[in-house]
Amino acid sequence: MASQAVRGGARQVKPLLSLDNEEARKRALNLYKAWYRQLPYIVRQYDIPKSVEQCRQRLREEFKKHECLTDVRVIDMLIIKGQMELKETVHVWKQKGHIMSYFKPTAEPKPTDFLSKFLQGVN
Amino acid sequence: MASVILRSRVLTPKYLKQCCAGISTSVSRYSDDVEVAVKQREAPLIRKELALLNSAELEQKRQHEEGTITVDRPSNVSVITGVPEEHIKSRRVRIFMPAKNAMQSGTDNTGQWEMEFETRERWENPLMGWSSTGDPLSNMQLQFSTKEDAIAFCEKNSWPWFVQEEPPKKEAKPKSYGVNFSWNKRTRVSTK
Amino acid sequence: MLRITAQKSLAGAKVSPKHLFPIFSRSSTDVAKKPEKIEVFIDDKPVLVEPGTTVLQAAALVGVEIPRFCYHERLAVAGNCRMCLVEVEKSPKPVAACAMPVMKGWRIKTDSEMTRKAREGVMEFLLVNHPLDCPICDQGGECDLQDQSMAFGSDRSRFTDIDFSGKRAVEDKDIGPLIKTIMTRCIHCTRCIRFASEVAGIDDLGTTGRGSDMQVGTYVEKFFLSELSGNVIDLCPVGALTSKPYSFTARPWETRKTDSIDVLDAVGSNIVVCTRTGDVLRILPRINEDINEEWLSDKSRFAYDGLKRQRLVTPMLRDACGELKPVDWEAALLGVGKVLKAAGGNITAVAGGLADAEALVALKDLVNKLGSEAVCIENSFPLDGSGTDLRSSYLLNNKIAPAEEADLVLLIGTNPRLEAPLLNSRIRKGYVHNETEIAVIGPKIDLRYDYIHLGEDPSIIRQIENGQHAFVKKLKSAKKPLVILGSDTLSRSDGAAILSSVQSLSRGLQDEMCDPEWKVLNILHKVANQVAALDIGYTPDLSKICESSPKVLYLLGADDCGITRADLPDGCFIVYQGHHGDQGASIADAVLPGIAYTEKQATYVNTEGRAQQTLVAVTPPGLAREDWKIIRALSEIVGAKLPYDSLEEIRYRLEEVAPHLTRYGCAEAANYFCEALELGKKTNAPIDTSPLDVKQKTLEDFYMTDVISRASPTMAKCVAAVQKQNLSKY
Amino acid sequence: MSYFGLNKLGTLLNIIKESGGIRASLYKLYRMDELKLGTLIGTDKYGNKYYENPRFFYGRNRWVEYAPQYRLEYDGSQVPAEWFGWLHYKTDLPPDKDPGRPKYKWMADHTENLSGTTGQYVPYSTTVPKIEAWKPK
Amino acid sequence: MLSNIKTVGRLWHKVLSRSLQTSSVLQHDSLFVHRDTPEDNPDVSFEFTPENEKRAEAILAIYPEGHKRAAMIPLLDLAQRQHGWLPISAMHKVADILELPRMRVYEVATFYTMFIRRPIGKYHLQVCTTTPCWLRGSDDILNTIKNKLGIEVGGTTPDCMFSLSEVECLGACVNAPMIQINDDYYEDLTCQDTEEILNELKCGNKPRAGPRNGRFAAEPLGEPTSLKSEPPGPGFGIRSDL
Repeated sequence: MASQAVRGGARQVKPLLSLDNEEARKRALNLYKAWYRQLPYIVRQYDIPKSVEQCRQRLREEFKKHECLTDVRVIDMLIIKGQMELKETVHVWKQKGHIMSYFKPTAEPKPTDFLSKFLQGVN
Repeated sequence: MASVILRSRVLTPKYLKQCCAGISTSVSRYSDDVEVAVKQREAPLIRKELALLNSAELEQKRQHEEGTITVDRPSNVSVITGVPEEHIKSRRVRIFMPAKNAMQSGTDNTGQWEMEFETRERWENPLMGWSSTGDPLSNMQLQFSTKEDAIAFCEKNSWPWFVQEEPPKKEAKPKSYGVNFSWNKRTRVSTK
Repeated sequence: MLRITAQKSLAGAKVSPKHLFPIFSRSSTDVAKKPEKIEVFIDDKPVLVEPGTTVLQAAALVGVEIPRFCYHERLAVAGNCRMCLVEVEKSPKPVAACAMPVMKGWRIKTDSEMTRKAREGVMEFLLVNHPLDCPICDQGGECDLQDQSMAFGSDRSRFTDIDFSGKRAVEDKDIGPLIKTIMTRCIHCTRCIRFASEVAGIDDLGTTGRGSDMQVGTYVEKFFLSELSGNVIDLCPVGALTSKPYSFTARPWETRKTDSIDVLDAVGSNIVVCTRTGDVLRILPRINEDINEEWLSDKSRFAYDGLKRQRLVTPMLRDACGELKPVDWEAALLGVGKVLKAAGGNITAVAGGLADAEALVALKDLVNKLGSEAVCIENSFPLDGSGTDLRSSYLLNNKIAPAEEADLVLLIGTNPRLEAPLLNSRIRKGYVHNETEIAVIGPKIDLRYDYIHLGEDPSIIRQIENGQHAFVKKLKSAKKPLVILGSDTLSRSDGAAILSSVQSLSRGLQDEMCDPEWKVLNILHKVANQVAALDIGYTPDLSKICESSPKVLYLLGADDCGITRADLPDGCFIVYQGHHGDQGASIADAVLPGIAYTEKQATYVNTEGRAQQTLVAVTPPGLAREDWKIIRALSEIVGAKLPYDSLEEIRYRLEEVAPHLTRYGCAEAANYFCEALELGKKTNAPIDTSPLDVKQKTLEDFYMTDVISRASPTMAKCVAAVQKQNLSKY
Repeated sequence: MSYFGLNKLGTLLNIIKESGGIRASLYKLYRMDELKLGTLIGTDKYGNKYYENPRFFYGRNRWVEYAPQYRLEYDGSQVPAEWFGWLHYKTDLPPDKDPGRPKYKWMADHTENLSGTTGQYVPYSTTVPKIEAWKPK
Repeated sequence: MLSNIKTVGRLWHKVLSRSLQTSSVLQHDSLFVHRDTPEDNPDVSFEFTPENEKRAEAILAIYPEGHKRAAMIPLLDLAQRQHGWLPISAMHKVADILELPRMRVYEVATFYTMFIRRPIGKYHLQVCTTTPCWLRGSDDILNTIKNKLGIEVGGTTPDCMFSLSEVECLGACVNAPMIQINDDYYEDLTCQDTEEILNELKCGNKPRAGPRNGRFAAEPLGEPTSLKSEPPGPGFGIRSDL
């Protein structure tokens, strides 16, 4: 297997929203706060079988997942997407199932260790 | 996207505050109206807020004004492409140069680089015997003009890749109709 | 006017001796300096070419593709289809680009009015007698005639002769179980004839009749049987010659094409596997100038239907009644694991020729972890002398491609025509184009070229080595001699002696070589992954297995080793891991279903030491799993967990063992020729007097040599066809 | 009498009597959640009994009493097609009294819905297997 | 009425022929693949006679080394002269002599129509029916032969003496009409001449070849019509004032 090359070189690019990491961070925090504030209403409006605390847990997870990102534009794009999601949720353009799909209640966990993967015949 | 940027640029702090109160995440940013600056014919006045900055700060400032930013490493867009996570981490991309079809003499569709995912999750549908697949990427066919482009694309999408180097090319020997009839060579093996 | 011509001719006569002299000297001494390149213009693009280059080749240099039917770059120029007509400026008539050498300053127009008209006219003539049966033609979708008539043909027909004379119709020929002929579609490009006589060396095809009665065929009722016959299917630009097993199966655009490597011989030809719905529909060659050019042997091309028969699809264990019963993986692994644990290191593993490098390294690691060193391959090899420690004594050191440049080839105890048809085609290429001389020590066999038969006695090798044989003179005078030693010879009891003798013989020649890249000594293997097994450290001493009385015998795809129950001590537990039910599985106590080469991404090393990888084309059948994964899972059950979980990790391990195994596409050259020779000299064993022999002598022996081809009905038909042909009078 | 609801009592007693005693009535009540009085119109070959009582309003005046061997495991699919028609007012003639009802030898027997049992339909592959497995000798 | 029936008949014929075959066959009358027959199969042995062996050697000696395969046509011709026609075993023999693959010989033998690959009569009557001969009455000649021998074009008499074929121009237009019998040209024929020739051949004699109307060769019949006077000397026809 060829080694995965890492190529550097600074480039000038057009920003999406933020001009630097600091600004992106602020935006991310803002988005987080907006979601956070909205959660009690979401739980009530959609009548989901989750508590506000569980939802907050999930929200944190979702943000922590992209903790390591450094590219401003990628962060921006995620913020834009998160904002869109938020808007859809707030305006009740979504349905209960859409909200519940954040929790993936029905997804069966895939095997992770070699032997069970082997026995089940998955990659 | 441009409109977003422009709008954020003309927003005054006052507006911004109001936005923040809502669900917007836009934050205030420091910038002059670039268009005015561009149209200015005369030499710009020395701005005292710039005069005291060091070079790094100045560069950042300049970028702010130009509306560009510096990215110092190749971006990784895998988190925003919407490709499922398991199809990012566990796939192997083969970057290769398609060979000429042995059945035909044409050479179209060769000479460029392509990428291809490994075959997985294909099965025969039990009802009709047609093929089914659980692999959303299996039909992705992308062509690149260079190997480096293909690699950069895979890197950008965080797919593990490997390159199948192009097969060696043979130097074409001049062919001659005459050897068919040479009297002392074995090339005269055929009637044609 | 007359006067001018006369003056010219006189002047010409005057200067001609001077001019002729260099030409004469060049042709006689053959050491002329490289001629200057000449400039020509293709569609106003200048290009510098060597003198003698044809218009078509010159155009290809600037990326202009001239349509053609009869011209093929690996065959002689025929110039009979006329499709490649192009306009040359100031020439009143279009010229045939494939046969016409360019002259200095020519301006060639490949897209002018005249050229287009010429092409359209030629196309019209071709189509007058071509049936309109594209919808039922197997070539449809990959037909040169179809494509070129779209690109260059007229958009309407002037053919109104259907009531008077109609279209020409030719009766179909029966030329064997592999090639289907629909001769009415033939456009007489004669590519198949040229292939048969130039590459395959079988002059069975030809044209009979003349004018509109001309037809391509064998004239008499005779099969076109060659180990390379399938290639005429690829060569045929129309649907006159199509694949019989593939007929009416699929259209080219329906199939999924996966680049892969052939494993049915040791050449490692590059192939394209065409699949649909988990079904290998056909196998085509993929161009690789270093290995198979664009040919493929019939076994590699047509044995794929063996992948669908006799497959092991579920693990099996022998029950109390002594019958193999299907079980699930858990039970099978536990069953085998228990026995492996109980064996306490008294384990022997035998790997077959189709086992991939990943499985080989995993098995070796497992067996070593369990405390045994007994891992071996099916074919025995001399262990004396340098044995298999130095790669130079088991590789085709000079590679496959340069074989066509050799001017003298000495074949010792090998039949390259059947063991490695594509190497043989290279030797034949040299024979035809390079006036190569070939000599054979071994049985008299049909190689499809003339050779000097030196005899069957192995002592001839010694004689040549000592310079006593008359042939030595020729060997010494050769500029690029090649000695190819067959692996059949090495499995003889005196293999070590023969090897050391050949080594010293080659050394003698090598020392006189001016080109250090040219390697005289070459070993030709018969099975795909023998070299990888030897590289990884498998030992070739099968005979010791029975002596060591192992408690567990682990067969990794080993079906041809000839071990039976009777050879083994009582209570020896045999585990067979592989993809086909053959000898190995029938004697096994536990069967673990592995997968075949079309179903896995795996590493194979060909006889020249070139690592290449196959890619997954179809999903494994039933419960079959990748071979290295089975061993890895087993290791966890046994409690000797192997430290690799993914393909990347096991490839990393491969790289640790032998770095060249993961350098795909590169042939790692061997060295230490002298050291191998020195070690070999120490043995100093005598050579037997029994004559040299090869296992595959006639074409009949070619088709069914391994588990896949033995399971293939097409290959069985081929054998039947050869037998039928042998009874024929023609 | 009716003033005291005694006629209802009488009806109840009648129902109990028709049902075969208190024990049987209680079992019936337990099994079917109701006790109704009706005329037995017919019995199909599985032992289901079909009743009619025009006293009830249309839509509830025909009912089936499933054969006792079903116990509590009865369901609608156990009613054969001919009785289904009568039960749903497609015809007023009970099947055994209907002269026009076709009876052919080839007509298949009624089967109840077997879902959830071992006899249920399981989809199977209709394609020819492409891989021929090795059979040990 | 009659014409109606005729029309119907013609239509019917058209329908019938249409249903059997959509296109007429305009193919050569000989096959270009080999079929084993009792007379022509590889088991029929063919050897050159001793004198023909010598001839073959002489033929081979003409061609230089590397061009021996050029002797193929003369050798095939020799074989055909010896055997009367060219059986497949003769082709094999020639291939063996020239050390060539048999297919290369088949190719040549099928290319030339004068190599006859099936049994043929002792005398091969080849009637030229190309335009000059046709204008001069080759049809009559052909009919005479047909009637006399009772065979059609392409046929052979039951006693294997005569085979009849129609050929294109044999290059003797000036002596039209003509027929070629084996190697000889019989020219300036009338129907009567043709019958005479056939009769003589039947008797086993060899009729005199050449023109039948008294000409020696292609000279004008009777006396010359041009170039009769002395050739004019230099200056002939030049203007006197020059």
